[in-house]
Amino acid sequence: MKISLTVNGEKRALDVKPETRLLDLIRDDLGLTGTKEGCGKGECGACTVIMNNKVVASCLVLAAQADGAEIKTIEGLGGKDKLHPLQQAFIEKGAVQCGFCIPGMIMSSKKLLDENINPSEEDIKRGLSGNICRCTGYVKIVDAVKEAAHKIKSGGEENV
Amino acid sequence: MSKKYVGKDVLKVDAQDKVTGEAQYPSDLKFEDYLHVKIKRATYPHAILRDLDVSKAKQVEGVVDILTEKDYPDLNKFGLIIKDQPVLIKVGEKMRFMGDALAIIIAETEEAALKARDKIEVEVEKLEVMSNPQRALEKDAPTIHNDIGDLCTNYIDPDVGKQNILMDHHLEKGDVDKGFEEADFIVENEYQTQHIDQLPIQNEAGYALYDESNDVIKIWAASQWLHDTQADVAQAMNLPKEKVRIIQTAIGGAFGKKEDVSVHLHLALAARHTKRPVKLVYTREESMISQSKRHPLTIKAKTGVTNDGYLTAWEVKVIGDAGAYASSSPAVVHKGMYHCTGPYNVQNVRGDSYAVYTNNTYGGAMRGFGTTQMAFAYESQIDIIAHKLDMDPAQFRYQNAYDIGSTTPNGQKLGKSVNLKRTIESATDLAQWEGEISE
Amino acid sequence: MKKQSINVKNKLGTSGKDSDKYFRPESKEELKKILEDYTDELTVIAGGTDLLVANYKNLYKIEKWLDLNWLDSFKEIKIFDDKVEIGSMVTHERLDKLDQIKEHFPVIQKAAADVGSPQIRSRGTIGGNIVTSSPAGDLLPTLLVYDAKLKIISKDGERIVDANDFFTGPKQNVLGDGELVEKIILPLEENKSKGAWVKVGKRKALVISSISLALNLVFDNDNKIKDARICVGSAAPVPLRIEKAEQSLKNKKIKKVNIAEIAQIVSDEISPIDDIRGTAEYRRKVAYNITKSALQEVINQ
Amino acid sequence: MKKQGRGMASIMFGFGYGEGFPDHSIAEVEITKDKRIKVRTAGADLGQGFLTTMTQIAAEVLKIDPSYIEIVGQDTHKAKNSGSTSATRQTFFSGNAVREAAEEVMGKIYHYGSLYFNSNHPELTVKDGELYACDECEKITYWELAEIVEQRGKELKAEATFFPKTYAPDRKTGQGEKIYVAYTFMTQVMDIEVDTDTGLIEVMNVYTALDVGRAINPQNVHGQIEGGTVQGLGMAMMEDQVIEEGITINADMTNYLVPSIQDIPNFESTLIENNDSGGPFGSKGVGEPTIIGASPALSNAVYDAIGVRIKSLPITPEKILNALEEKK
Repeated sequence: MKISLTVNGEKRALDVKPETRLLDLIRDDLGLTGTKEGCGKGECGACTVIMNNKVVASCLVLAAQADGAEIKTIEGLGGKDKLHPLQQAFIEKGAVQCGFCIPGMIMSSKKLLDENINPSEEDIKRGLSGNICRCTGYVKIVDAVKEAAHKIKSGGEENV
Repeated sequence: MSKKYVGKDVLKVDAQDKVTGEAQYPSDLKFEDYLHVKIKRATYPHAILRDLDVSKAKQVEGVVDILTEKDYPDLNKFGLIIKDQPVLIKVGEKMRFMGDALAIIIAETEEAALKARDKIEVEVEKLEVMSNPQRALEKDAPTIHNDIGDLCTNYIDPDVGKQNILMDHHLEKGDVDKGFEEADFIVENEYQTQHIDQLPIQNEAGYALYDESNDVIKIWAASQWLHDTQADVAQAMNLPKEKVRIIQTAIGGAFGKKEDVSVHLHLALAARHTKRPVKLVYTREESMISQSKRHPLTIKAKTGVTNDGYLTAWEVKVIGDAGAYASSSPAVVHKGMYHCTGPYNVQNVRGDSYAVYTNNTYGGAMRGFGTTQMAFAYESQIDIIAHKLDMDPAQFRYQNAYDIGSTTPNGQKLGKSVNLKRTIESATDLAQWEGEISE
Repeated sequence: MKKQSINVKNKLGTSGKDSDKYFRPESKEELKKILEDYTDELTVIAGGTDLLVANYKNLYKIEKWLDLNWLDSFKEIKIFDDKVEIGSMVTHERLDKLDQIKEHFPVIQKAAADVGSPQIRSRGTIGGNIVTSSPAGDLLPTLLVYDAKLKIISKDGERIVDANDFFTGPKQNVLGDGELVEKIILPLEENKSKGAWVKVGKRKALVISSISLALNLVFDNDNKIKDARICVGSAAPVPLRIEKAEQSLKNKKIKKVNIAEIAQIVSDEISPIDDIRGTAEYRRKVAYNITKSALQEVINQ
Repeated sequence: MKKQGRGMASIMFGFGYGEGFPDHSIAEVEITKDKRIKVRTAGADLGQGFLTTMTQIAAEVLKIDPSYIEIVGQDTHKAKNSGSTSATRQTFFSGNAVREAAEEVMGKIYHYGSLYFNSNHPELTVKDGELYACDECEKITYWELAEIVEQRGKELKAEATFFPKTYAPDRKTGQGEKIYVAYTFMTQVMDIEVDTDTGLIEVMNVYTALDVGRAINPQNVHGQIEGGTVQGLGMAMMEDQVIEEGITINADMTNYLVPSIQDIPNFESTLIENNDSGGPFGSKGVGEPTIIGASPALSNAVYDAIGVRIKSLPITPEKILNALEEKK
């Protein structure tokens, strides 16, 4: 069946099966493999994307349910040429180890900062509570989100 | 002397690719016209495979082929240290745990592969499932591996059966009996640890491709040791090493779990068989059931102490649940034992360790490799003793702590880089620990 | 600047119009038509946070999908003088964040905030939580302590069922083929009420409860307990009201309540099992302790 | 009721395969005309920072900015054996191999540089990828030198193997001369709070002193401490793959729980740097040691808080409540 949606600002029309998950659409049909699958059951957060300004586990959303939606994935945040302040902060603060959880972690962070540019440590932890990281012990991830908030506030960098 | 780049927080060289989503983990690669691979696994933890019928499964639309042991009867077993794990279970032989592979399903779509997997018919003759190593050690316990040579030494505890002991190691340093005689009191306890999954967020996954022009199978999959995985795959398939090429991708965590062969062998077979690119991605469930675990260790620890707080003797008995296949067990269990006293001076040490086959998911490498489990035992012992002595636990540790010149339970004399005492001083400083520490 | 959220009815969307396997009605009339045509064959998807988990790698086996996400009327929250109606497609996130819920039904708000993770709260719905009917469903005890009623619709009409009568066993309920929960009706108390919510799980986030407890006490003008409701989750085949404890709380001033006695009743009345999230013995002990702490919390309010 | 407690653990870890196993790593360093320094190693970066560590070591020896270094050869057909990324061995083993190969290349830079400048080694200075015959006089870049060397039919390239010897312990007594190449030590103090109503434990603070020899990259070492400790807390408090009669009953992340971001403590850590191991620049391995202290430190803190000793892992809320009841 045909659906159309906006992914990272670009309109896309696709033919999907009813059972196609949003995650499969993003990874297989659109080739945006920055979004990862770690458990397939909404328990790890590696597949987190922003859909209509909400964080979702894209493994638990049908592609059909994203019909007409606006989706943002890690690829839509920033690239080599211009990193998003969150991406920059994750690198600087040493928040990246194996990196498999990081795209999802950054998307949850992005949503968090969209809503609250002055998050407390507790706000950050609550905002990222759906994203499991097995490497870092999360400490530097919390630091990175704080740093990104600071960069956005003080440096005039945009959180888009 | 100050260094320019060493000792500095140089940013991770691979971090940019990881924060932008550009880093390619195994399942992120994309090959034109690739096939999906799924594995049919054991249906019972300990059973003889009586019949394996893939005929109906092969009829499923989109199935390219289904490979079983019949198609490749000459494959050798694989394993990190001891080659005891079959690539595919042969009809008439045993499945030993739920991760054993029975068939490799190759299909045009994942859906076809899943449908076909459901249609494979398996008949088994059930055997006693041994989930507890204590049971596997009893003299009347059935044998899990009949064809494994006797790897035990001759120093087996006379009370236990031998048939499922994969390997034993021992320690004997100083005069342990005399050490216990010299003790003012003895503390004896049993500790138990659990099965743990390393749980890297990226499950095992990979692609393979057979290059007919030079007869080389290329595999893109994460491995903690490329050349060892290559060697294991090559020997299992009776190929020269050069015919198996493994290319590292970004690795989404490992913690010991990606030391063993996982997707590699089945992918290699499927790629050579179909001459098309093939992809296999484990589910979390499959990863947890079929790949290595941190060993549960049962540790009996007995420690002799003087009233002024010095250790006179230490004895341990360690039983490790190796699960169905050896993997790193021959090394893990005794490495735990070798660290049995922790970083403390003890002149007299005795230890016995046994790695025991069971029908559980096999134990393998995980961060700490046996010493993590052992530390739970020795540091509990130390804490119990300090409380019995009514002594500050930090002081008790400090006065027994290793220094230059100490010898380990293995009799290794430590000549340099023994900074344990400084770690005790610094950690207690950081924590504003009450109580003074002195020699 | 923040972007405005895009309306889900964005005309860009076309799905469901060209498939005989996936239906997404946009009105109750369309819904009725689909229910008439396909009653027995439909698998209903709301937020998907349970359905897609339960059918992981088996989604292709689902014959026909009925997606409720385009039914805007199912997403409404309506406030009347004597009741609040919450559409079954209202997400946990909205329950957590809406002031009206916090004001009138603080226990529901707290439970909604404790559901899974931001990713689950943004998609998972109150109706989905109800229909999945897990004894561990976070919202269920809280609905029962507010005396919720469920409006159930089908092609043949509609009926109202007491939430307390809805659940019949683990993942079992009174819904027949082709029946849907349309809304949850919560009566508004005239009198003052105080409540508490306790969720015990083995980690702080993304966890299924080992045991949970919702408490709601309604006070009369003399500050006596007029109505008491205690409901325990993950401690019986269904979310379980502890009526014996409720009776013994009634008509008492809160300070006169023998907390230990109530706690003991709760601990005795539940029928927990051993599972991966806790032993029965553990659940009984904790039920006792959290009943005490919940009552204490209400006393301190 | 919430009860506070404090526990401590000191641990050691003999790293490398040891025990006489032929443990070695081969690395190659090459300066190429295209302004790259290629470090060829098959070592796997699991996230801990292997590639970065090797980059820093090569940059340090070759006195050049790390941005010029490129790690290549993550392929069985492009690099020789570097051994596994396990046993906490890569910084020590591949680090030494890369250091030695880089030193060999540095030797060649001096050798060919002295031919080029027609001077002797002591007169040469190397800085930021350039070779000087004297201050303020003629200089040549590595890349120019690589070109000149190539014209001579040679390469600015070297391979090195680090292959330290250990000895197999006797299987009956475990005794041996040198079983492991070196040992890493660590002490941790942990503050916790036990909820005696639910048996749940909250870890408040972890104080760590880690004996690292020398931290090649302090930020990454702290990352190991935090990551290892949190993984260790998972083992201590919640992780348990339950296998009943051979069947795993919790083979998913819904029922096999690892710590979430809301379960982590505050960290304060110190690195003990004595520069005294046989590793590159005096460093030693830290990957595995950082997980080892968590479960005993937590268990000891539980004893301190509520006076009960749990001898099996994980220390679940059930075990806490049962032990409290038994104690009564």
